[in-house]
Amino acid sequence: MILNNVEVMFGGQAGDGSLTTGDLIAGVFKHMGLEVYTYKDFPSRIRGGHTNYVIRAGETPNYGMADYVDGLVAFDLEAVEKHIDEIRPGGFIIFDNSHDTLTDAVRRPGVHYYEVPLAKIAKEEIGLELVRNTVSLGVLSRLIGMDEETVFGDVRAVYQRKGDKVVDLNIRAIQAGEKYVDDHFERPSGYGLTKGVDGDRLIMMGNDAISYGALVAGCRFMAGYPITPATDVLEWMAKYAPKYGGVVVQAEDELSAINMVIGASFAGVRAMTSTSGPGQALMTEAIGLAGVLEIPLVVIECARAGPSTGMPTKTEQSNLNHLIFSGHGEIPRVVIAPGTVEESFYLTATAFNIAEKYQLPVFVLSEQALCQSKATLPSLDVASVTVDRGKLERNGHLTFGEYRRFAFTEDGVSPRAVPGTEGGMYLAAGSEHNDHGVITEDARNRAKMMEKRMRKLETMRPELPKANVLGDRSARTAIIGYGSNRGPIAEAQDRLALAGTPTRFLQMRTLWPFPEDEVRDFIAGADHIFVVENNFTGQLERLIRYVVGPLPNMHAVLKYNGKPFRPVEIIDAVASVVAGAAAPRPVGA
Amino acid sequence: MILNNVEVMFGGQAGDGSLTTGDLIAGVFKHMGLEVYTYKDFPSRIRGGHTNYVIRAGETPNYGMADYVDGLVAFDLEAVEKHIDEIRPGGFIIFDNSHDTLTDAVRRPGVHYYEVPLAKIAKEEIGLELVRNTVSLGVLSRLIGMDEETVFGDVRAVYQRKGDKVVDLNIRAIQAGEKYVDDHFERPSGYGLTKGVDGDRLIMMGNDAISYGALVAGCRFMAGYPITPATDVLEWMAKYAPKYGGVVVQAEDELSAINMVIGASFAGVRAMTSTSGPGQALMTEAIGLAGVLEIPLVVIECARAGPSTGMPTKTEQSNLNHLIFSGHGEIPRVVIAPGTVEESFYLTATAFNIAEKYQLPVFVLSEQALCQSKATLPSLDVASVTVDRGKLERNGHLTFGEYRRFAFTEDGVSPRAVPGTEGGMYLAAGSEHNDHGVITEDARNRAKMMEKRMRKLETMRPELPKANVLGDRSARTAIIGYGSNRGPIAEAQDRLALAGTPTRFLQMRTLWPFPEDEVRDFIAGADHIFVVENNFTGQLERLIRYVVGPLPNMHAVLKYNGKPFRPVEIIDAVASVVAGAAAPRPVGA
Amino acid sequence: MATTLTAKDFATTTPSWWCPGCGDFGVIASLKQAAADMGLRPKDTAFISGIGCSGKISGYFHSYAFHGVHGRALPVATAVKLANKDLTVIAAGGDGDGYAIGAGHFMHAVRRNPDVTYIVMDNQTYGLTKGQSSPTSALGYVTGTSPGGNPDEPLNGLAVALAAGGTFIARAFSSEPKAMTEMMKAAIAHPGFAIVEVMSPCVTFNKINTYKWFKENVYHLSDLPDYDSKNRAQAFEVLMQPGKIPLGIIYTEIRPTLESLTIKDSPAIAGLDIETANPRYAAIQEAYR
Amino acid sequence: MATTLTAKDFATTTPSWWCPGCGDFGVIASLKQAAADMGLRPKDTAFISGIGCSGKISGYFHSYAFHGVHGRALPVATAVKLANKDLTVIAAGGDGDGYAIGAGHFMHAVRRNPDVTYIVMDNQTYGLTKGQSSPTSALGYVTGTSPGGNPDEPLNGLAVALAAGGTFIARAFSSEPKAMTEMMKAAIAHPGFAIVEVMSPCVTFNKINTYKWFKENVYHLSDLPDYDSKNRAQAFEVLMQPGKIPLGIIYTEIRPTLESLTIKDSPAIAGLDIETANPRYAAIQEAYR
Ligand SMILES: Cc1ncc(C[n+]2csc(CCOP(=O)(O)OP(=O)(O)O)c2C)c(N)n1
Ligand SMILES: Cc1ncc(C[n+]2csc(CCOP(=O)(O)OP(=O)(O)O)c2C)c(N)n1
Ligand code: SF4
Ligand code: SF4
Ligand SMILES: [Mg+2]
Ligand SMILES: [Mg+2]
Repeated sequence: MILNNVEVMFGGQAGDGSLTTGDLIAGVFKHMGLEVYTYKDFPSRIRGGHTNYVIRAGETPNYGMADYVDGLVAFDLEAVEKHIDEIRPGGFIIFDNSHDTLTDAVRRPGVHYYEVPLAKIAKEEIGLELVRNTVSLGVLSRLIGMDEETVFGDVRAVYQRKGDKVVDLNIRAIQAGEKYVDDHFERPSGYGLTKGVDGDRLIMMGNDAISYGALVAGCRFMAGYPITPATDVLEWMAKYAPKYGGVVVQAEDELSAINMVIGASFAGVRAMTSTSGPGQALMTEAIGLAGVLEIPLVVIECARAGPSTGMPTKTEQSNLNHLIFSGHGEIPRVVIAPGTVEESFYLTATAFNIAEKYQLPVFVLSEQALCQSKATLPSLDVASVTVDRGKLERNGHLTFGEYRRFAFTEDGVSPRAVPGTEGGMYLAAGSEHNDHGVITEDARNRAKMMEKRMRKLETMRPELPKANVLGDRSARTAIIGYGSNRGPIAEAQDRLALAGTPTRFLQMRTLWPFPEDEVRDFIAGADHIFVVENNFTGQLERLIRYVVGPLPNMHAVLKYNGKPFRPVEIIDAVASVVAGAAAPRPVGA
Repeated sequence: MILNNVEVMFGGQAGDGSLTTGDLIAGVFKHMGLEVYTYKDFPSRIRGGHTNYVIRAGETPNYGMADYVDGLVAFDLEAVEKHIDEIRPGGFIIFDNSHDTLTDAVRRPGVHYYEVPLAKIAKEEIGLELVRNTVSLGVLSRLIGMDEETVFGDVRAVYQRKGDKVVDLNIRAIQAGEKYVDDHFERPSGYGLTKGVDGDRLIMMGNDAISYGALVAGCRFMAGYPITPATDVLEWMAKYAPKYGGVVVQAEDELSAINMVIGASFAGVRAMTSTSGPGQALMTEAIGLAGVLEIPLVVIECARAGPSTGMPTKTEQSNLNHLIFSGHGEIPRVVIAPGTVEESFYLTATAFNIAEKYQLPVFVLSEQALCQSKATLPSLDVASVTVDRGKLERNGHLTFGEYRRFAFTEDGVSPRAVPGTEGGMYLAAGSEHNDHGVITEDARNRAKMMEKRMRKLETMRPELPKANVLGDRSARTAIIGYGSNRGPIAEAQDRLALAGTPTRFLQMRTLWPFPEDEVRDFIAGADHIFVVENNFTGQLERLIRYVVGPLPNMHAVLKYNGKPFRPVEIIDAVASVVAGAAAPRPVGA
Repeated sequence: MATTLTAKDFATTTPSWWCPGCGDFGVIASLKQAAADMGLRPKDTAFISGIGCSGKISGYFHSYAFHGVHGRALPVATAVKLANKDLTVIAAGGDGDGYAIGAGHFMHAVRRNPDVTYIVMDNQTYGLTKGQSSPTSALGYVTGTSPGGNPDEPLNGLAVALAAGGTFIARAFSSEPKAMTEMMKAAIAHPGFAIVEVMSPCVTFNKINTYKWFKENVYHLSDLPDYDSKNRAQAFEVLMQPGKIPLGIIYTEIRPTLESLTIKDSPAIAGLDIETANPRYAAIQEAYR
Repeated sequence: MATTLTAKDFATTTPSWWCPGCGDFGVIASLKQAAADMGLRPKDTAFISGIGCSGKISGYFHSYAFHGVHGRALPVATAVKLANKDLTVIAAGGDGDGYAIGAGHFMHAVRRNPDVTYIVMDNQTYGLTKGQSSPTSALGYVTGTSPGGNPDEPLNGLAVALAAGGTFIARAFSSEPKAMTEMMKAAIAHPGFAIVEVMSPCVTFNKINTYKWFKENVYHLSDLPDYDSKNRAQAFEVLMQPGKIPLGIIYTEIRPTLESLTIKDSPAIAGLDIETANPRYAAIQEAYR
């Protein structure tokens, strides 16, 4: 009997409301005191097309999906067909047999099938087919033993604003589901939940945490252009920024958005944009401008599966090369990557300080599996967030002629005046310029200016977010990864250790300037090094090679089919090599 | 006495016509049977501002500038001030003292100063101050002993279309210059020229050769947007393509240009664009589209000094990272780089075959010091250029339903139908698709499609342009470089050898897919490896590191002040390390 | 092959990804009918679309279809026409695709006047990204990115096209299929750049500009006794009139197409034989001796 | 500090990179005069320019000057105004910068109506890249990229602005400094997006549209007895009239600015104190319990 540890999947058609129910269940789990992680797998369309929503709950935090699904709530046959092989032996399927019927092809020994006419019940007993999701919640609740009080409480909370009729409708839907279970099945012995205390915790999406972090860090200008999976940030800021005196602009495209951000920052406001691959590509030229103008700005990159339009709603980590190496000419830039929802808040706040102290673009890199996933986390310590604006000359009084916007300094950072400041007038030019900002093509000045700008990459190093080292630091097997892979890797570690293969894991949080020492120290003495990432070419592994060379014992563990890793996939990859395989196979290929 | 080997520099203000005279002199040298290389160093403005034009002539080909200037023709004091220290000891300066006078600050022992009132002579004796350039040509011609007949012949040829009056004017200007020398100085013993046979040769700019190569390769559609130093290609094609049934479009921006090229190629026409850094940055998104649509196209990148607007008329090799790594998601792409004007022709033609055979974007990478430099070369063998369109299904008859535009094949290349072909109708979608072209987010198909596309990078390897290996293959000192650095490196090699340091030089011509074996084999057994490039971060050296690791004996020789290398700078860098220095200093910093 | 095709022959087997009731269904239906009525051939038709719910339309039209990146349908379509002037080239996209990110290309396609038909499927919102405001959204339109109401004056795409030198400017309503089909036929027949802006409601996100709303706010130019679609001033007047939305062919004019001015009467470029080297190539280098 | 400034106080020490006789000299002269006459302060003025010969102008105007990338002056200027609404924000650029690569931003700045003055220095060519055709080049204009003559209908930027909802549309001629100065003052004073298109000849490359040519082809709206700059139809008529080039204030209208609709009357964002944490921050997370 697996207690307080369950992964539920809702599978149906896009736009059928299973997202709401999924969120509701995630809330219930949290309020029962469990740690929750959710993953949305939907198509790039609004209505129809198979979609599924995974909600995972456990007693300890999981930042990713488990190896298998315990219970699938399937609203149609397609959902069963697509996911039958992800069901854990001993797991179960709640199948809506109102319209479809189960085929032999989807029968597996050891899987329990609970056939319930969800839609029929919803329609006939409640009078509204739409609430079949809520009926299924009742069924599920009864089967895995959710706390009824919590369920009803959350249903009320969620539907309240839609009026008592709707609340009542949904309560009755749940009861109908529960009753159906009581009348037809006995509860499976497999699963159980106990109600604990919720405690001082939150549940939010990575994108919520990023936005919240930006607001608290003093971001008061955002310009962006909608794009999945980054739109959430634009919408969050549009809702909150004005309440704090800020403004949010939906630009006509990303070229405009990034140039607006540059303009706002030039004028002295902490500014950012959020985008994903295609938009990021369009921002390439302007990022170079920000670099040479030494304008601070933060770009939130919510990566998705490319190339081109690719698979807009799927996860991938194939944008790292672009963030680091794109653009003509060379500028200093920073790329940091949170690995959890909690880190998404704190690292975004940090990004603004780095951007302003070193006057350059900072990318906060996330991906669909993290930025659009909800997870439980301790309440955020907003008071701990400090704002350091660096060498900002605001409303001071500078002496025109003496003031040098691009003064050659030891740390490479020059005093930054903003409009309104007496005596600070200067020309911010994307053409090469001297320390006063005057355009010049003098060769000696050019060399000095390049060195000054690039020097910042070195002087900032002590302040960059350090990596997290998880697991057994003395283990001979080393794993490196970042972002959403923190979850599955950490989980794989525990089980590898139990199986006799202890591991150490470097969860990188600064990806550029590349933390050479951090990586070199970490891999020292490892028998095997695994670099786990969601892309085809092993972009992170390539960066590591640059520092340490092509090590025979370093392997990229790659997955590029649009789905995040499940722990077992990492375990198998590691085990295969430890057992003597030359290299791990790409996952899901 | 230095025979048949001279580097002349014309120094004045932009737009004063010294370019015409420079070209004229380059022609004269060629027609005297000498090998010529020219380098234009002008500011990013139309009139005014110091500009200079270097013309180098010798008995053997030189693909770059010498260590020093032999003779400077200075139209103002600024020109002398800027370049006095580039004059070879024993060299000379022809100074126009009509308006400025020489200061002590610019006097150097061992430099001969010929003060000639060029403007005054032009105005008073010829009646047109504008022809002072031609007067200076007369002076120079006499001083270094140009063949008078050739000079007059070329002057006639050049000014012909402007009418006899203009021709006569310029002839008289030359005679006036010659006479002034005869009356005031005796010819310097230092230099001499003998007339040889011109032979079956040409003199053209890198950009001319690129354009010519494209036309001969069957390029019949070009869309571009003006940008220095790439505009020449757009203008060349605009002039010639229509004569061969093609069309050239000046687009409203680079986003439009690259999408037009994709459209034309989709329709079955060999198409290209040319641009430089800023425009290249704007094309990033569409390049990804071409990759996933498997549309062949050629992009000419004429690199200039970035970042951002940077120094638009100066040379740099800081765009390599961008060409290889930019864009979200991963696509196969090719980057090839000619090292001479002659190679610019042949490699551009090759680029079109690679693009069509493997159905992907191919970048031809050049830079200002090569693409806007004129050089002598053997006549081009247009007949040797073959057109291989690969798996192109044109006007054939395909069976709709059976035909698979993106069929999974062993070499990764699928049959390509173009509009007008019966039965070949398909959807070219930037979203992930199956072999028929139908959009799908199926995970297994996705993985297979990624592998199919990326496989092309491997199957094409045998056909990619091989590197040139120059010098002594068994030498212990190895040098690696590409593009315009072929000249100065090769020249440095000769002198290093004479000085007792034989070297081997790998002039890379394919930069992506990275020729790992080529590089690994080349550096094997070298005591020192020098990677010579015009950028700050050592972009090529980084790529090599990725393959072979951070070798203690590998050094990047970098120059990032907007000027091309002179041989002595490479010699000094190599010598310093061979003599025990830990690393070479950046040049000109 | 003179077999006459029906609308069905322009259908693909791909199931649509649109929501039930989406205005875009009317657009594809009319387009297929127009193609059939005009005797177009799938093999000789190129259909270029942008990104958005609307952009998915190219997948549902049997032809050489192209679903490129967001906002760039017109550069692609212009080039396809130049590359093979024998093709019938149709482009389509949403109000965001065409008037936001694609605004610059739109203006320039209009002035270049290639023989391309451009269908703007206007639902006054960003459908595929879940209902943000678009360039044609009403002032005050409340969305996730404009919770305080859209502060931007809606863009009058057709008026802009008129000012930029448009030669065929029309507007249809997706629940008037017959009229729309006729308009598309006229647009495809027009020798030059023809714009058909279709009011195509987004039933999922746009709760303001619904079918009902349109029915109440549109009128037909055919009902104006002395409306002359050759009169630019009159066209400007009806387009700028606040509130009322005119349907029908608003303005037409004939001027030389981009192809006629560039390629002139030489053959379609895509048909050229480039495999055999041209004897005139060698002569070019004589200029560089 | 109430000391009154003169035009000279808006000059920088940087020598100009323009060719002798370039029309752009007139533009900077008028702009400095206008700034002085209006009592602007360099410290409270932001001047944003694009890329081109024209784009160099920001280096010659003493202020917080910004010389960004090609075609993006308006997004930058719009954001500067939103970030600090107390600043006087002026943007400038060429016909290529504003009407080619910047065309989309132009249209959207017009409809958003931020209080920004935009000067388009129109020489009907690409100066800095040595004389290719620009969006405003005449049909048939022969250049390096159009040896067969420019095939594209010239773009009527001001007409487009009118159709896109422009609130201040004017045209000046750089050899009429006084009129230009007055127009710039009116534009800067206009509460909203004000466009001043200046005919600014390129003496080096454009041998067609010379000072002489302009003198022969322009006329002054002030000479039309009953011209009403509040009448949009009339404005459209004079703008679309072929051949004759109207000078003067062509159209004006007052509608809410972007700032007034977004920031409303809250203080300038750039002035906010973000260093001290807002006590209301913590409450936000209550929604996520
Ligand atoms: C460069 C880029 N930016 C943003 C997006 C995300 N995106 C997809 S469709 C779309 C706009 C959809 O609106 P519209 O063009 O009106 O089409 P609709 O869905 O309303 O039919 C956006 C912003 C993208 N795909 N590419
Ligand atoms: C992205 C990009 N593309 C192209 C260029 C090259 N470029 C510089 S200025 C210019 C156009 C100049 O024309 P215009 O805007 O009319 O200004 P003018 O020089 O005529 O005043 C171009 C294409 C660039 N700097 N950036
Ligand atoms: S979201 Fe709107 S536009 Fe998109 S398919 Fe659904 S109804 Fe149509
Ligand atoms: S090239 Fe033309 S636009 Fe540029 S500065 Fe010279 S005259 Fe002025
Ligand atoms: Mg829309
Ligand atoms: Mg211009």
